[in-house]
Amino acid sequence: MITFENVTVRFGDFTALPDLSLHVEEGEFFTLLGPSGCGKSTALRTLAGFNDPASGRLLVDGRDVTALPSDRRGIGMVFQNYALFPSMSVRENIAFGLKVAKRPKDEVHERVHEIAEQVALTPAQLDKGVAELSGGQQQRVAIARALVLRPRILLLDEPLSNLDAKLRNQLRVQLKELQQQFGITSIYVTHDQDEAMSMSDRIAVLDHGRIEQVGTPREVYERSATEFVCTFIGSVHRLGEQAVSRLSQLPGSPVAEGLRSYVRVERLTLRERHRPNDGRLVVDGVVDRADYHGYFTQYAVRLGDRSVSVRVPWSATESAFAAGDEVAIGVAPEDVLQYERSGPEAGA
Amino acid sequence: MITFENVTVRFGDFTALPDLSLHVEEGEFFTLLGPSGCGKSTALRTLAGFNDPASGRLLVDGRDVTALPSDRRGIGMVFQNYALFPSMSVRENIAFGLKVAKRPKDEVHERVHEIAEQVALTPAQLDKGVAELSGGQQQRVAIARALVLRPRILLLDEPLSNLDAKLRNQLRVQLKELQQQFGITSIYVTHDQDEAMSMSDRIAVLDHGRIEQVGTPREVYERSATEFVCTFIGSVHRLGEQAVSRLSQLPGSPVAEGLRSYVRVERLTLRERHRPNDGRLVVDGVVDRADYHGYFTQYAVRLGDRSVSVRVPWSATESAFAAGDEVAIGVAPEDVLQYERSGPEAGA
Amino acid sequence: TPPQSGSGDGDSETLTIYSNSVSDGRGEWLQEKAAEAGFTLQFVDLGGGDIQNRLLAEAANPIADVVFGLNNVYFEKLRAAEVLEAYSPSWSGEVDASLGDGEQFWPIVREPIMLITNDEVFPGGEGAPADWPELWTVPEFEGRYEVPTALGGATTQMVLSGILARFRDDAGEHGISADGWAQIGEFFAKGSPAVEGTDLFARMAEGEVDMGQMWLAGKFSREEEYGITTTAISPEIGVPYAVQHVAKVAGTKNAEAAEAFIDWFGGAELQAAWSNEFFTAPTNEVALQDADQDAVELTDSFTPQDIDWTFVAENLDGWIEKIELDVLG
Amino acid sequence: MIRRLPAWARSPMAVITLAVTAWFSLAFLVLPNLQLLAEVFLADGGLSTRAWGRLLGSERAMSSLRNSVLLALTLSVTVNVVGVFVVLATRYFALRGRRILWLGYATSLIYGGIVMVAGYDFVYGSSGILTRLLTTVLPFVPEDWFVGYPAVVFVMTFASTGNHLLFLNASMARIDQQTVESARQMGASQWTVLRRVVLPTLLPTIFAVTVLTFLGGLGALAVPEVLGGRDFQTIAPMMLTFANTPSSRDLAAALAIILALFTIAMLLILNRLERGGTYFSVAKVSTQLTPQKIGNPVANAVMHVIAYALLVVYVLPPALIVLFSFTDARSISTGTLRADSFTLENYATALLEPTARWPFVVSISYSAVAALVVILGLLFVVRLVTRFPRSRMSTIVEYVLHIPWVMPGTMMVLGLLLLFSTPQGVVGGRVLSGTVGILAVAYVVGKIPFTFRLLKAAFLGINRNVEEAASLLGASQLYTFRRVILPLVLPTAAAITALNFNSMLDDYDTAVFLAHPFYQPLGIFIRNATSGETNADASALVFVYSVILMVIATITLWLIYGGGAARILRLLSPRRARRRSGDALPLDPADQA
Ligand SMILES: Nc1ncnc2c1ncn2[C@@H]1O[C@H](COP(=O)(O)OP(=O)(O)OP(=O)(O)O)[C@@H](O)[C@H]1O
Ligand SMILES: Nc1ncnc2c1ncn2[C@@H]1O[C@H](COP(=O)(O)OP(=O)(O)OP(=O)(O)O)[C@@H](O)[C@H]1O
Ligand SMILES: [Mg+2]
Ligand SMILES: [Mg+2]
Repeated sequence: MITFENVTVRFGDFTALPDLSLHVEEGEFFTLLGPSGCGKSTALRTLAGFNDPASGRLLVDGRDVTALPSDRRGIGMVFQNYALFPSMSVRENIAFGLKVAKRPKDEVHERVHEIAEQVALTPAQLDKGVAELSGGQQQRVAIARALVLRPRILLLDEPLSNLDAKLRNQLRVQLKELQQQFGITSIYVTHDQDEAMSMSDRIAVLDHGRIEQVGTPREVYERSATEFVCTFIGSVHRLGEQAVSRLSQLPGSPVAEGLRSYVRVERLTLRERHRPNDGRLVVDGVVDRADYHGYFTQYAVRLGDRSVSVRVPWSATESAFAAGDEVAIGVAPEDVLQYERSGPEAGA
Repeated sequence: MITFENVTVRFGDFTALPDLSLHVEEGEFFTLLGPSGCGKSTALRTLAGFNDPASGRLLVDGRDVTALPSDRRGIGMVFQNYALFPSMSVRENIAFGLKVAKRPKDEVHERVHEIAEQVALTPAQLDKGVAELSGGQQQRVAIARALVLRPRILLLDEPLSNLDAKLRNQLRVQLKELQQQFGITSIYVTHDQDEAMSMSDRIAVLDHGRIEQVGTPREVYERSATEFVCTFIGSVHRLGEQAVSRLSQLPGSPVAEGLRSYVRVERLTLRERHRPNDGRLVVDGVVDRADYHGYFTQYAVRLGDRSVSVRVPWSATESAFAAGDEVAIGVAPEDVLQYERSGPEAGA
Repeated sequence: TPPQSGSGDGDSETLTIYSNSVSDGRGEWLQEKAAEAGFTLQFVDLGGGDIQNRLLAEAANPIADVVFGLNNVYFEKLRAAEVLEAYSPSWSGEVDASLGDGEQFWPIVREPIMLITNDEVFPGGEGAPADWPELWTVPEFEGRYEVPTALGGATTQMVLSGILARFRDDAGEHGISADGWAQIGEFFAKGSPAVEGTDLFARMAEGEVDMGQMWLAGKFSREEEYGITTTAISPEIGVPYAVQHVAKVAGTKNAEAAEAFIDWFGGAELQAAWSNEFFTAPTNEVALQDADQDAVELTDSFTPQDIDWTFVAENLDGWIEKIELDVLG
Repeated sequence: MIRRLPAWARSPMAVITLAVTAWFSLAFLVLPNLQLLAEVFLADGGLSTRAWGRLLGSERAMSSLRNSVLLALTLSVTVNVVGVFVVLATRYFALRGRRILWLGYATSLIYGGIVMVAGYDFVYGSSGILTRLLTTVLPFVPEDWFVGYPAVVFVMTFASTGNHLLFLNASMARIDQQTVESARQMGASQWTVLRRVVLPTLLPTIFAVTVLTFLGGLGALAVPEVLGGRDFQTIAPMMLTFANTPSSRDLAAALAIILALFTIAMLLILNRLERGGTYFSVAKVSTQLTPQKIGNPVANAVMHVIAYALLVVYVLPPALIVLFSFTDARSISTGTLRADSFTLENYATALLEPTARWPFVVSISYSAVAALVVILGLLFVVRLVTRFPRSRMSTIVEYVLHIPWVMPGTMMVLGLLLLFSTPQGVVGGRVLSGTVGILAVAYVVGKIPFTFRLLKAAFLGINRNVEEAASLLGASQLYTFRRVILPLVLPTAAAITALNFNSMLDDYDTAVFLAHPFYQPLGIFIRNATSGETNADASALVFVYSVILMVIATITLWLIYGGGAARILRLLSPRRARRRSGDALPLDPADQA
């Protein structure tokens, strides 16, 4: 449905997007994930018509929209900084697009209330000035304002970044539901890997304006195409040369020597010492610190002069460890991710 | 070391803190946790001397500081919005307090560099204007500025809220380390439960200016004193009356009928149907959606007309479920948290 | 004028002189001459009305030692406000004391205030009005003469006095008969209002107007500047003479020097020199012989209008107020 | 117990500031006005009503008053229309040559008064360029077509848009680009965005600027005097005449009170409209507004045509003033140029003769001193008021400091003159009239309300936490003020200082009453030269002076706005200036194109 065809965007001398090609399917929830400054917003804004590409084409439904002014692309957008109209009330903000489209009064009223309810804004809040709302409420206004127009395409630029965890979770679910309910094709921008993983049909991981990998969350997480993707998503532990060498010698091990090797911290096992190793490499260490996170505990384990983080879900360790406990960390060879010094090369 | 004694703070007619009493021990990392607008910042700012309490006393080391001007309380603070001096360079920002204290030039220079290194600011960044830094870097300057004075007490008002997950994790660890290294008594404000859980020695959960519970992270999470605390921290599933009734009838069950009952989503088990129930209540359902989060998967499971979220850590379910799969959800009676309609009453 | 080096307020060596006639190089010239005579002078160069207001305001703490150049009306008012101090100059016998008050202020220069006409329109004054009232009674002149809009200027006040004094009626409003007020109303109504910032001569050169009020010295310097010639009309009833006076300011800290300066300044020698330099007619009869004869002749070619200046001084503010409120517009 | 005292009473700096403010206000704002009112209305122990009767009975006074109010109201509309357009053309839309347009429009900031009128006369007057063109093409157009209400409104409209250019531009710069984009996204046309999103955000600033415009219209002197003709004379000249005539001062005071009532009414109305407060962007990080391309080619062309037509309107008068300053009085008066009209004599006189240079020295010194004093003093006062925003003390201080806006300038000055011509206890039993200081005091007083308002806005823009952070780091109030607050408001303070400085350079109305005899500023010199009471016509010299003033004003503005100061600082100390250049000027008009 949406296609970026070799799109290049420059700001003066600086090339923000060198040569972006992407395809997003109808109804898909597609996420651009990447560190701050990698060009996520730029890509969205180019699709919305706020940046002119220096070269390349943008297709929507096969139609070239590269030269179309933004008010005629029929795209909805939730801005990174909300971009609410400070001089209007919440209601006026949400109704703005409908009024511009000259919808009848009754309909405007009804649709505003309907969407307000969906994003959990109370009627009392509707009549406040936007400056009187808290950050989270403002964000919901921005979302409502975009959704009320029922766009076929919705662009979301980190719409949840300023909310507290509880509200963020709530809105994630709601957003996803609304998106599925209306069948809106969505492009979502975030630097929160967890958010990207949980919401997206597919994820494109960007770095310096280049796509590092496109795939489903599981593909990206478990079969990270590049070292960048592997380290950016989730927490990993880099294995030392000695460990790699020992792992490669285990029977049936796919691990090769001489490559940069990682293992996701939740794939590390933490056991008491001297237990059978199930075909893993086992290293002894001492618990330095245990950070209780509720549904998992993150242990900092000292191995000689290095510290390794191990994330243990509650159910896997009915018997928790404490600082000072002597433990053994285990790595299964099939959990090792390997990369060439740079460039995309996966080992698994 | 720090004591709030029946502190009441009003803004005009509005009472932000009705009657706050708290005690923080020397060297403790104490967290105020609560939803937006509950009075966390107000409590901190009152301790710092920016709000005059209408009644009550503030004691530091047993000394009454209620009427002391803020520049003589010897308290360091990291502000929610950084509050950096925009007209000064990074170096000048950090050196500000030392210069005010008329420390010799050499010492200022040395200490600034030392602290800069600790918060991972490069010497090149020291000479930039603060506006030239990214959000995360600015936050580190704010932290460095407070720490360079080696305050005995450090107040932190959501210092990590604007950072991306990776950086946030990094800084959490660093902050905690600095705090322990210097033995600084810290009061930390956040609305992020995860952050509160992982960093704090003790947590006070606030709602509408009142303390709902004070305790260690584990106490607060596993033995939430009130319904509010239980639902605010972590994700819970509210049990229907029928389920409660059936749970109460299981052998040796502590569950009582007629109370509001919850279970943490990660305590729910998800199995194929028709497996032994290990003394649990088992309910059949159908998987609606599976959200992959990397190190756990969150399932939405349909039970009749209700949907239940179940969080399954990766290691507990080597065989993952997909939408449409028929499954059985299990609840162990000892995992049920019960509360009176309102007011603090724990069942466990 | 910058303060002279080494001088301060009330410096005994330096005389502070308020005057409205030290512009156009007259001040510098006088300073030079005075220096030769042993006086150090400082001028405050302001319009007549401004000088009067300053002197009134400073009455409690005078800064000026001597004031000169203002006309009777101003001096009458200053006298009434007790700003001046009596002094009889050494040359008091050489002037017509009745021009001043014979006590506090003494005449130095007299100058006719005239109605002048553009020679291009009225060659040699032919066809020009013979007296002020013709301006608003003869239809051809309607809109062709300039009337003042700002009433603060000394010349303007002279002209108004010259017209209004003809209608003195002690029972009338501000001592003027109803007819007088009607006439002055006509005068303003049928004239072409002056344009702020544009000189009468400039407007005559442009052909916007053909005549207007002017004083003697002004006429000659402007004719040269604008390259046009004008003729001053000489009505039978005469023209108002602006007589400039000099006086000592009450409470001056330099009374002696002030008196010496007045003696020197009004004396025949300096007045004659001043006349030759600036085309004026001195009142000092001894000076007349050495004065610029053209100036004296021209000045004498007009009949002085018989005006009771005390009466004018008493009523002028009222007239101006009434004209501002009820006549102009 | 200490804590029962109001918060401000616990801060030594606040108490000192308040004491000085109270004394200054009493001595120079309150007492002089009371003295004046008493003097004119308390005749023989009773309340005199003569003035009201005289004024009400005078058709001319009433019509002049009507004209003044009409002018003020008209300008409130026209200046806003042109001002908003000018700001749109230079800051909002991506027009070609925006920088040149801005410079052209900004010429209205560097000159004014009678010389400005003369400039317009060269174009529209009876022998002006345009008039000649018109009368040739359309013979039925009279030569003196440019007169009366329309002419006054026309000239004053273009003369008064400077405030828009500075202040509206600044608030335009604070609009979040993304709000514009999101409106477009929702299908709003450019016109709708402008009308529904951009202008409403600017409204508070527009209201604030309208106060200035209204005051300017109410007190208009030179333009209606010259261009008003018979039918459109305003009240200011009459007031000036009455103020100058001791026996008529009660009329001047009565008129002043009437004008004051209109001013208060306007302030109240606008304050009510303004109540919504300034709309700060709610964005965490707002993106700077970039100039908008006009999509519709016709609208684009029309916009360009109007913008450049306006440029011509703005630039021609000052350009002609500069041109004619090199000619003799006759050419100036008649608006004609011949080959032999040109002369450098006037410049030689103005620049070489020491007596001709003196007024410059005096004017520049007074303006500089007064501009500095007013800004320094108000920095402390505004700091006080913004630190304790809700206290009654702040409210009172704020009201008192607005007195000079409510009382017309001439009346303030008269009050000072009358009060201080006798020894006054409030200034240690001294007589101030005739001293060098009193004119400076009057200048300071006159600039207080304007400075106060803008400075307050700047202080309110500072994040409170910054101050608190400094205090937690152990800094005293004074240290915090000096090292943290001051650098933040400095750009605004500098801009205000420049505007104040420029506006006092050619002052006449105040100086004529209060200047020390030996320290007469330029305004008096200029007025004397044009008053028609001197033998030679000095209008040529006046043009020269005006051009020199324009140069000074331009330099001042360049220092503040054009980055001149930064450039000079950079030369002096490269390291320091580099960092400072990061500070955004809060009134920054220049588009960073
Ligand atoms: N208008 C602009 N002018 C110049 N450079 C720009 C502009 N907009 C963006 N950039 C640059 O382009 C790069 C990509 O910016 P972009 O806003 O797309 O990043 P992002 O991935 O959205 O980051 P974030 O997560 O911080 O929002 C950055 O280096 C940024 O500095
Ligand atoms: N200066 C003030 N005047 C009036 N009300 C205030 C003021 N400061 C805070 N409040 C109110 O007091 C309550 C508590 O505010 P506070 O800032 O302490 O909340 P918080 O818990 O820090 O919230 P957040 O997580 O959003 O920062 C809020 O309802 C707020 O509106
Ligand atoms: Mg972005
Ligand atoms: Mg807060």
